[in-house]
Amino acid sequence: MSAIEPTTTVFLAVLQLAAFVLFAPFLTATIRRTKALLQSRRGPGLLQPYRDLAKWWGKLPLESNVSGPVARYAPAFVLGAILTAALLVPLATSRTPLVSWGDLLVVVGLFAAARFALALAAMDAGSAFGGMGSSRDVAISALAEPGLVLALAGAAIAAGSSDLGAISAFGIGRGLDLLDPAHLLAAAAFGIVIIAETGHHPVDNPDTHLELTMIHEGMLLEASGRSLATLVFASELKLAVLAAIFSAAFFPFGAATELAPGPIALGLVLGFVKMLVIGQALALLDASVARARILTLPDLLGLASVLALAGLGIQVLLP
Amino acid sequence: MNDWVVGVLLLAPIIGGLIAWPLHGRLVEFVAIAAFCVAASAGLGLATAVPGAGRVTAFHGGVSIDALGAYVLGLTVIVAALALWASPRYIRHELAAGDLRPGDEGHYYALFLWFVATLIAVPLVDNLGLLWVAIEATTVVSALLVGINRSPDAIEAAWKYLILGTIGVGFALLATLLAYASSVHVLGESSDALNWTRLMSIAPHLNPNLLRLSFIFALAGYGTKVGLVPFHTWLPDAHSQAPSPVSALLSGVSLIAALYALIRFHLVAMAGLGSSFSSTLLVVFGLLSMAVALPFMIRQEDLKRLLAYSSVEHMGLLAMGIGFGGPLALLGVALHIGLHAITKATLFLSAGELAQQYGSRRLSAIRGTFRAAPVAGGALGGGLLMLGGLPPSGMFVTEFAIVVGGITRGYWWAAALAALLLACCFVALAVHGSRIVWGHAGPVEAARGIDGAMALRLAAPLLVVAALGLWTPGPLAAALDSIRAILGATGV
Amino acid sequence: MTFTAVDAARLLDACSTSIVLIGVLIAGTRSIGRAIWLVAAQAILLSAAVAGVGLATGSNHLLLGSLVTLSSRGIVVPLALGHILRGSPVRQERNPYLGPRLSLIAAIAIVFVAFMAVDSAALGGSLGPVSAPRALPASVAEVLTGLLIAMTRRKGLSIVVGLLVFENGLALTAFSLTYGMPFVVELGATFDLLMVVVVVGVYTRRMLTVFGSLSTDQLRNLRG
Amino acid sequence: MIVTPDGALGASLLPAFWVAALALFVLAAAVACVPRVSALSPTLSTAGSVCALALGCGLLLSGVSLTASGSHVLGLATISVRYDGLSAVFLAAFGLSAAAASLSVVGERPRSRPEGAAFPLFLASIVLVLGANAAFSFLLAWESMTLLSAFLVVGLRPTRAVVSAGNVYLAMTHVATAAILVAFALLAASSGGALDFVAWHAAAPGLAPVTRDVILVLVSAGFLTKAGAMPFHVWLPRAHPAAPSHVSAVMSGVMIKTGIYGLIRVIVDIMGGGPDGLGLLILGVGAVSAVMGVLYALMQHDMKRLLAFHSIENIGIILIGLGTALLLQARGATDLAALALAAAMFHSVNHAAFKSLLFLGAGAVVHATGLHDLNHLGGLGRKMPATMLVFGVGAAAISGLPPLNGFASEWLTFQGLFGAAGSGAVEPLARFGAAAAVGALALTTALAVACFVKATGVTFLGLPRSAAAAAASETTPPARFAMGFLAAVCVVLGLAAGPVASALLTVARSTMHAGAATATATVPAVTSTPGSGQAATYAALTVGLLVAAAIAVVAAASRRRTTARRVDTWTCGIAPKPAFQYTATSYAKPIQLFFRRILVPEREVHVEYVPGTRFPSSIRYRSEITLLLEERVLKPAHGLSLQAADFARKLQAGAIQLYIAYIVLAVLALLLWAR
Repeated sequence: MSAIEPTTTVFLAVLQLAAFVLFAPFLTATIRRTKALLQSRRGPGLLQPYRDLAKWWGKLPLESNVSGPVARYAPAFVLGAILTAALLVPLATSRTPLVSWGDLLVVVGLFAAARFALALAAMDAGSAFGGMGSSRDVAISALAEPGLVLALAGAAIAAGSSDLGAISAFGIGRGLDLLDPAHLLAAAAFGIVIIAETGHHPVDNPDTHLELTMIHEGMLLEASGRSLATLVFASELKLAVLAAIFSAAFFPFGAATELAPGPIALGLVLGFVKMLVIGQALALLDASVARARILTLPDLLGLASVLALAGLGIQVLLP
Repeated sequence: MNDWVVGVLLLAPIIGGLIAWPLHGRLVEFVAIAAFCVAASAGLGLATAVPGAGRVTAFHGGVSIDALGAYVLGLTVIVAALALWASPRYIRHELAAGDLRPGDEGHYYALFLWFVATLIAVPLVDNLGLLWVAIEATTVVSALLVGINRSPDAIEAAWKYLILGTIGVGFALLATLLAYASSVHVLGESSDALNWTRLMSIAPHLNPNLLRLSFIFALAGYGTKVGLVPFHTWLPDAHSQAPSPVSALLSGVSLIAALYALIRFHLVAMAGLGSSFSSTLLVVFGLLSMAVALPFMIRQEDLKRLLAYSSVEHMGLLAMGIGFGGPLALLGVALHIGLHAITKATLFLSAGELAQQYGSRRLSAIRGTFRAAPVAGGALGGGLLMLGGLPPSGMFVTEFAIVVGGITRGYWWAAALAALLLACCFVALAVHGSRIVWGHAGPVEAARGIDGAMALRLAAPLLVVAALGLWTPGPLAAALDSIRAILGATGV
Repeated sequence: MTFTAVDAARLLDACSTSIVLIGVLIAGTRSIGRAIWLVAAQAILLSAAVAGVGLATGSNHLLLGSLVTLSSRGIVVPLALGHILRGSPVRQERNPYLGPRLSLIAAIAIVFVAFMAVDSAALGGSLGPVSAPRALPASVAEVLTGLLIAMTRRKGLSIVVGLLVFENGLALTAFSLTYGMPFVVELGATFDLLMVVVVVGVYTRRMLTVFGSLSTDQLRNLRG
Repeated sequence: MIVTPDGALGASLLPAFWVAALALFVLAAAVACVPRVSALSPTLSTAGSVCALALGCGLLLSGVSLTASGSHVLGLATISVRYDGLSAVFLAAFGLSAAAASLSVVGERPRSRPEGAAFPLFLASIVLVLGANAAFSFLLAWESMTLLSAFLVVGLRPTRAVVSAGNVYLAMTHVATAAILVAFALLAASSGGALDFVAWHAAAPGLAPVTRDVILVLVSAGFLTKAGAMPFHVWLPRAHPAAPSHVSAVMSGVMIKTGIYGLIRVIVDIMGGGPDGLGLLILGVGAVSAVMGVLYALMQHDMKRLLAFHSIENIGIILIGLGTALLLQARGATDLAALALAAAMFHSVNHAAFKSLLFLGAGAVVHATGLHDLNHLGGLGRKMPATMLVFGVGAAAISGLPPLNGFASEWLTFQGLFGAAGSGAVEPLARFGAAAAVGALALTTALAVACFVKATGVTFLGLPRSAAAAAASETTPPARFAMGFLAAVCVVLGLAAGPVASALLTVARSTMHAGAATATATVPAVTSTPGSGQAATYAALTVGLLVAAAIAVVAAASRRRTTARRVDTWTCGIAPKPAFQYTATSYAKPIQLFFRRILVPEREVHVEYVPGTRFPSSIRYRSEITLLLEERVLKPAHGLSLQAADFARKLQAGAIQLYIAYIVLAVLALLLWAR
């Protein structure tokens, strides 16, 4: 692409940041709502996540008298990393707002950094539940990681570049030819990975508050006040970003290819829509599938890796 | 002039032995050392007098020493000096322990001196027949030394040594006869027809069939004395049962003396038959020796047998190196001969110390020398490392030279296998050595009085070997080069 | 009438073949004493052959060599061994590794092998002063027979006997192959042989004192 | 001794640095033997290491090379060195690690005087290995390095286990060296007996394919053993924990890298690459080492053993880069090959930094508590905040988290794999192999995160699990400074990854004897500031600053005036006990379950009940994994070989008749052969 003057870059960055920040809690809200409806409940209002965050933000924090600086500063690391990641994925446009700052590996790395900080913080209070959640979370992510990278690698190798912008532009360029078996296999793999990474059925139950079943929630057990708000928001944001990556890598259609207000606005709306679709799919899973025993997770997540690798095989061995 | 020197060199130990035979106590030690010093000075003088390329002759060419002979002569004197230096301490302990009878003391020193005399004679004589006589004499005398303490095992070892040695040397005689016969039709009936200088000069005209047979029997015969598999079976018994100073002489020098004889035949054969025939045989039997020595080193219960088998291994390596030929390998062989002699002698001496202190030669008994016997144990550990050929040991250099030289000469498989076997033998040595030094020591007799002399005679040789691994002094380099020239005389 | 080279050749051939025959007999006997005297007989035949060659070629030191052989191998050594034998309790070779008949057969086989393997023609035509085609193979056969005897016997003394047969074979080679070696070497060799016998004597005596017998079955402790 | 820099513009100081480094090491060794001044030894070796570091950086910056030669044995030069770019890279890594390691023990006295003397000599031997340009001087330095490190592992007063560790190490590396020796000899043979690398490179194109493959296999086996790659790794997890921590730091940080250096030097530089099969082989070895290494590391609860297994993992990552480079080089895709090779070098340097840091941290913990076992540690962060901070940085770096250095090199490795999998020049099978390696590498990095969360968290966070841990105190100032230095290096190498990577690219190209880059536009790159265009970019500096800014903003926003209320940790209402916390073992349990097929865990639960009741009075739980290679392959093989040896020893049965028979048979055989 041609070089872009700084002002555009700043504008796009701010726009995308704002979009993600404002939209992420709403996405979670819709998921909860759909799930409730599917369970024939009414469920919380669509603004409930915003209210929760505001409530925690104002609360006086409780800190374990065991925990120390790690627990105190980890939330900032987590959210900081994910916010940065949010700037490195295409949303409204077929290019990332920060052109070629970093590629998909950087995004994956930032997620890993967030996970590292959170998992560490969970152990700070010396709580059994924190340790349990942290241990299970890193284990599950470890299983998910190959699928995640391999799925994206398929797209990257097809596009000849691991830059998410390039990938999405390539996808748009190919039009419907994009949807070849290799691509679909990779998309399926990525879908499974999203489930694992965002803690939905059958991997984790996002709404549980029974200690022994918690994975992600277990790590937040000792957090409170603004720390809790930060961490919860970070996880909501992570869901949104992953959804954005999915649509950019596997269903990029509609994203703006040239920098004009119209297409950008359209792309933004379509981006939101795609995220909402993915979210409702997750809600459907939550409502319809039971949570699996942790021992069975390797099969599921291994399936993701196998699918992605199969996609790569098709791509490489029989071009 | 040279006649006198040679005469002194040979007669001093013989006469000294005759005097020492009936004596005992300090007196016999003094006589022995005095006689040896006379011989040693003569020997070193003679050895150093030999010019690089030329030779020193005496008795109208009956005695003729070139650089190789001088090298063997010098090594004999040095190792013998170490062994004799260690003898009093060892023998006194044996007497105190009752393993030796009081009368045997004189016999020990007398036989020791005669053994040295026979060993000295080997590199002096130019006549293959007399060479054979000298080697046979070493067998006879050393057989008496091996069995000097009359334990059943010692007698068994000596008996086997005697019988197998005689058989082997019988084949060597056959070889000598055939060499003679192969020359008769050229030289006619002349007493110098066995002088290898003459043989070399007319080698191309020798009868090839007889020469081939001759080398085969020389390989079997002198190979027995060298300890090449499968002729080696006497070696571990004799070297382990003999008194440690004698073991030092046997492993350090007498093997080299026999190898020297074998080299002479090899050179004649190469001159007469071209390099391939004898070289191939040497490489094959060298490799066989290394391969067979390995399992015996891995599973060994007796410290001195371990060292003996490592001698088999190194003789095999030397045979291979000689077979390889080529400047690099031969240079390596030349240095390796000396380094092995010195190291192995030191190892046997320290092994003797340990065996006496622990009252056993069993590897399972000799443990934890790090505390119990710092000097002898340290010398043993260091010596094993040197023997294994890790820097700064000079043997690292020589083994590098032999292997690389061999492969550059086209003996790929042989040299590669040799490298592998060397590594494995080192591992065996290292494992045994680490157990000896650090193993869990049982109830150990408190360390014997450490006298400085012992520390010196155990440490100094190893330091020399280490120094030679990092730097070759000029004169030695020159000497080695001329030896290399002789070894490769009719090589490519 | 003069003693020509041809006669010498005949004599040498005859002697060497009969020496081999005796060797085979030694392989086939149980009694150690008989073995010793057979060895002596070999030595006498040997010296006779040498003397014959000496006469034919008129070389004095061969005559001298025959004399030395006769005295050392034919007389001194057998006497010494006989002396040792008298000192030992057992004079029979009991249960050898290879029984008398079998070792007789084996010896004959070895002789055949030797005569097939070594033919003097292949080794560069006529060797030595007189062309005695059977001498060299005979001597090799003798050498191997000696080793066969040493291999198959249990008694230390019988092994020594085997050794002597072996040595006789070597001597036969020396004379059949060459004019005999230079005299000084000859002397040295003989002296060495005597020394060996002496040392063997020493050790057999020690074995008797320590083990009470000359059987080599006790001499199997050093292994591995 | 002649020392000359080639193309000597502004490089006049470099020879001085080299001589100074060696002299200081020798001096340090000498000083260590003198009782009164032995405390000076670490300082001197620190200075020497700094000189080596300066030499390495100077060579890299000036682009010149340094040649020297020394005394002769049998006409073979004991010292014959030429430091080019490749040497310089590893020399710089060595400088970092060695300087910190030596600094960390300043003021402490070694376990014994010989060991104090051996350490600087060990460092010197590494310097010589990295420069040697002839077979003999290389192997001399190489074997000296082996012997000295083995001695440093074993020490003067070892336990039985340590002795066997030392034996295994010495045995494996020595046999491996035999392989290298043979390979060198083959090279010498095929270049007319020449022993120097330059001549070999000249003769390499003329090698017969068989010879070339034999050489490649031997060299790979030999150097992979030193590098500790699977399946040649058995010695590593035994030897490294046995050594003192600063020695482990150098062994793990640098010494095993000499294996990588040797691979690059011989295969890439001298032989000019190998066939596709070799690339795939190295790639496969790398992938297996990476995954299995980190899996085994996760299962450890001995801190230093854990770190040792992580060395295997990182060697695996480096080998993935190297294998990719070989695959691409074999097919002439030079630009991408250079990228992958640079990735391998970069990760070597990075690993030298953070692994040394982590070993020093482990040393600090051992120093403070006397404990190796994670399950008895905990809550050290309050007692040793500085150590926790730097250890955390090291942990994040080795886990490959942006913007630290580990991420940069792994990013490059990934890009190399993407390139290989995507490039049409490469065999389809090899492309698929590269793609699979992507998955392996991703799994490895994720597992590394898990492992280092465990190591850091269990050690420094929560409540102390033993009295010793509760009584810990911060480590010595020199050690803290040394670790801080390495932590800073990790950050700087991460943020300055752009220039570093481009420098390494030039080195990689010159090592591959390739000209200037052809089409850089399409080649991914690590830069400082955003690039532009199609090729993937990682703008290390700007991304790093962005992350820092984001974190700062969030932190500032979420800080509030009122201090938090302190309460007990929530444990369902019971008063929290240290025993409630997850231990290292329990933390790794889910992964142990996930991978039980290859870890083959054995668990043993022992419950004692209160007499007459069903209430357990004590429950003991022990869980161990099976190291398949050792348990199922090596131990049986060892037993078999011993049996074989015993069988062979029947040759010497004791009967003299048998021995005579040997002679007769041999003679007959010879006679028949000669006919």
